[in-house]
Amino acid sequence: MESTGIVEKLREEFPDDLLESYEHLGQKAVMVKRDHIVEICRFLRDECNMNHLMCLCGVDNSKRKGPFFERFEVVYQLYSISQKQMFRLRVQVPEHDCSIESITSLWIGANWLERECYDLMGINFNSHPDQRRILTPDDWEGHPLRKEYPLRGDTEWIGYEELKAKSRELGKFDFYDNLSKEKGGHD
Amino acid sequence: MIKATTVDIPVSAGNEDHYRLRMGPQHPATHGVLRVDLDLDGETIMECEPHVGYLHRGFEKLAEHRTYVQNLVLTDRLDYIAAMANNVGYCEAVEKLLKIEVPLRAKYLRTMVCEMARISSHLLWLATHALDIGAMTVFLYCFREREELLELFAELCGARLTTTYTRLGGVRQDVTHSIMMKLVRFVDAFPANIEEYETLIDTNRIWLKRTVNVGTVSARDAVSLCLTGASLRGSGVDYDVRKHFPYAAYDLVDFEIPRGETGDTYARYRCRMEEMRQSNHILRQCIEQMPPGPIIGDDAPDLVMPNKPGRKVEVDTPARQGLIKLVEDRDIFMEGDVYVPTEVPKGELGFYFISDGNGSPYRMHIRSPSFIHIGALKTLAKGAMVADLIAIIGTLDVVLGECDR
Amino acid sequence: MIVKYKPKRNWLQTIFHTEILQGLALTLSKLFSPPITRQYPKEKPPIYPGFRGQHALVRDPQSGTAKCVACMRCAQICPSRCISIRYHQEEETSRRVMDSFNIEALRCVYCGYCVEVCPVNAITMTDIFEYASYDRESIYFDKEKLLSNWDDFMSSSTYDQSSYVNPFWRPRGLPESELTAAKRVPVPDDWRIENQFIGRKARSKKITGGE
Amino acid sequence: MGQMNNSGLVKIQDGVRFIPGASALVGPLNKIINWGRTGSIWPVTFGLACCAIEMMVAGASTNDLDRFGVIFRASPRQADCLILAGTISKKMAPVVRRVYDQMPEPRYVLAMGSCACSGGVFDTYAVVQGGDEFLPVDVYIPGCPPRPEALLEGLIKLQEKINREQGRWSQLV
Repeated sequence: MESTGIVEKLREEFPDDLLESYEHLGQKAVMVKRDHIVEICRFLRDECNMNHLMCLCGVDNSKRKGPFFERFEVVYQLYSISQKQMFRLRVQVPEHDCSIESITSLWIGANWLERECYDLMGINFNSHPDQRRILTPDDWEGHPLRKEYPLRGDTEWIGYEELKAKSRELGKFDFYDNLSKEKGGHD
Repeated sequence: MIKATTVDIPVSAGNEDHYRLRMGPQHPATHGVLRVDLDLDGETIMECEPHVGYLHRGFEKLAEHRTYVQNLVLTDRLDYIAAMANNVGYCEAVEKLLKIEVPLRAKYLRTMVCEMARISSHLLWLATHALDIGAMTVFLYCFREREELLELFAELCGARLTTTYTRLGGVRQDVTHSIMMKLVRFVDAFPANIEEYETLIDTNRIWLKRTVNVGTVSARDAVSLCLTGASLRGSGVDYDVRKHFPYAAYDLVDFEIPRGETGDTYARYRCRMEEMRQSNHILRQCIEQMPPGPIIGDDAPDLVMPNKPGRKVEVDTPARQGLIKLVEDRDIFMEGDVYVPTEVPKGELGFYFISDGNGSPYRMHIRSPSFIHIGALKTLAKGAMVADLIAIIGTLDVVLGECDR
Repeated sequence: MIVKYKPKRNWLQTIFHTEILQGLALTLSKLFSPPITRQYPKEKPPIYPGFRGQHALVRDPQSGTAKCVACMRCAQICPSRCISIRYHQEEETSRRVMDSFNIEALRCVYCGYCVEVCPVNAITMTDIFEYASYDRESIYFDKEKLLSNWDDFMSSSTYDQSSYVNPFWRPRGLPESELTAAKRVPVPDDWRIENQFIGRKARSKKITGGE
Repeated sequence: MGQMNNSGLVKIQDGVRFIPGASALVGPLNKIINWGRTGSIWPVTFGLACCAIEMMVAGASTNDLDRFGVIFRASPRQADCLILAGTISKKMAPVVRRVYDQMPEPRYVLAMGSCACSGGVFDTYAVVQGGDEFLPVDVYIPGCPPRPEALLEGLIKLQEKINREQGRWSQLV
């Protein structure tokens, strides 16, 4: 009951941004445009008491179809600890301008979640304080969770290639041979 | 030469007097392969930059290429200290997505193994946390009890750590009388063991000096940092998934949620000790209330799930017929998304599933508590001493397998 | 419930270090309790039925070879894709005949799915966990090695050869009639649903409910 | 007779060298040194993933590793054995190699568990498919994770291997 109230409040406050609202398996969700995501999140946090950010993740929509689907999607899962209700925001992000406003100003904990989303899905977060790769190495190519990225990766990471070359090089080294050479030199 | 280990970290304000210290990934006190870059002024931490990803294994990508049943095996390796709790969390999520009913006995069994996992995880936390701070004896005592629990897991499902115990719609194996007798003995003896640990460290002045007022986080900050589990409850926020979204049989047993007031390392330590007592209490209730009945539901899918709905698989055994009926009668693979949180020993473990009607998830996102807790390390460690960093990492109770996924 | 915080210490306790002396007394008392260390190579750990250890192919006592019918279910369910089976179809009977059966045991995750889905109880996991080796090749099991694993296991254990795979690897939740014949071997009393463990409270509730 | 090299040793075959006329001395000395090495395998405290927990259990009270003279050292400089306990991700691999490079000779590598041996279930973009891609692994311990006793068995296997060694020290005499 309460969650529908939230949907109505949202519709009153942001009439242009709301695309669709639905309920699946008892969980309320809305699909919104990305333009005012920080304002919507602030509204939900302050006015509707949704103070706990449960989950933030990116989704690649390229292999499923829907009326409002763009290429990417960012899913925010919010929870109100005092009122015990969950609420999901799904924000569509188009491929050509793959960016969305960061919500680190509202939740400090969103910092790493957004970095992870950038790392694995390649969605840029504007005004993010420190947007770098987090799980993969800094010079990794590609974003692994995109659908076109193969499971085993398309190109080998350069750092690992270097490592294998180095270990091949070091594998040729013979400790005892070198030792005798050194000894011979001294003799 | 090799870039991953030598990437320079932005140092605060470029202060040349500050000393930069790189700790990890090979460090005995980082609980795995966490790397922390510190910017020090004397012994005070001016800036702290944790680096994760040294155990990134591509769970979420791999899950998209395996069926729901096969992915259960992956969840063992998430939080490998409490694999049972992950199994239960995963199965609860998939069951909600596929609308599978679980019989009552299976619910009780799940609650039981969850709490056993919680105790074993907290014991490991206490052991390593105490070892880092300098109390070696606690380490040896904790592993003594933990070993009993692991041997019980081995007897229950054949493996000590990576259990793969739950099944969609139930659990794999029923408990035998000998397991339950051993568990009863454990439950009776355990409170005395907790008192042993407390005798050693609870009032010990070294322990107090190392934990009181270290890594303090206020309730407001804790919520803003998205902390969960004992790290959040130590600050006094009353949030436990077991009470807020009762899963398994948690709404049928009676237990309390311990929480602290001050939000420092000592309060979190007290919370976890109290949680162990509560888990023991839940275990005792599970043993007393264990109902009779089947351990897996009638509509549970077979292990070999088809990849596409309606795709006929060769029927060469009668056992297979159950599955064919299931897929045809009920549309178990429907489109939609679901987020199901569960309370694992570390905090809130959430699974976010998107199903597009195939036998494997379209997208599986794991909200892992450790990942967010390490993210909070930066805020918690700022202004602390170098030696306190070990205590703070310990008190957050992180496990890197779950953090990096 | 709010946990109790730091206990207060009076000046006498502070001077005499009572809490540290208590801890020392505890550790000293452990000196006189029996040790719990297992002397491993001499003393083996307890292994319970259903342990997921080394793989084996059950040797059929009648034919002397593997029971496998090459239904490929184990290869299909394996999460780490470590089982590979080759088979050909016989012309007249159109039965499948297994040619080769390989398990790359170093890739295996020991989940036990393969044993559970096997309709004829051909593949199984044994109690053996001590098979470390100096090279990778010797832990790549082919058919002959898997069969000899079974022989080794049977000669060293006390299990009954015909019913080892049951009851630990029986699929749960299916009624007895839907199980294949091989899986329908009777289970021990302890594992039967009529004899399952029931809690004290649940039992009394059942009695009152019956009345 | 084999061929003489600069240091006065006789090379009989690849890797085996003798001090001329000293074989009566070398045999027992080999045994003594190998015995010393087998009784003091010091691994680095280096856990990667799940197997590290079982490694800790092996070092804790129930399976006391100290009985074998195995003492975990935190610094690779003081260690002579590297236990690869867990999944090696590609980001971690250079670090593992660096730890190995810092260890003094003679050094040994144990691959513990499926992931360290061959990548295990994680056949993905981020995981090294086996520690032997960049390290010389001496003993492979299968299991996911192996029981602590299996690790002990692996260490015993390693001790046997060390016992069979000969001639590696003779250069230093």
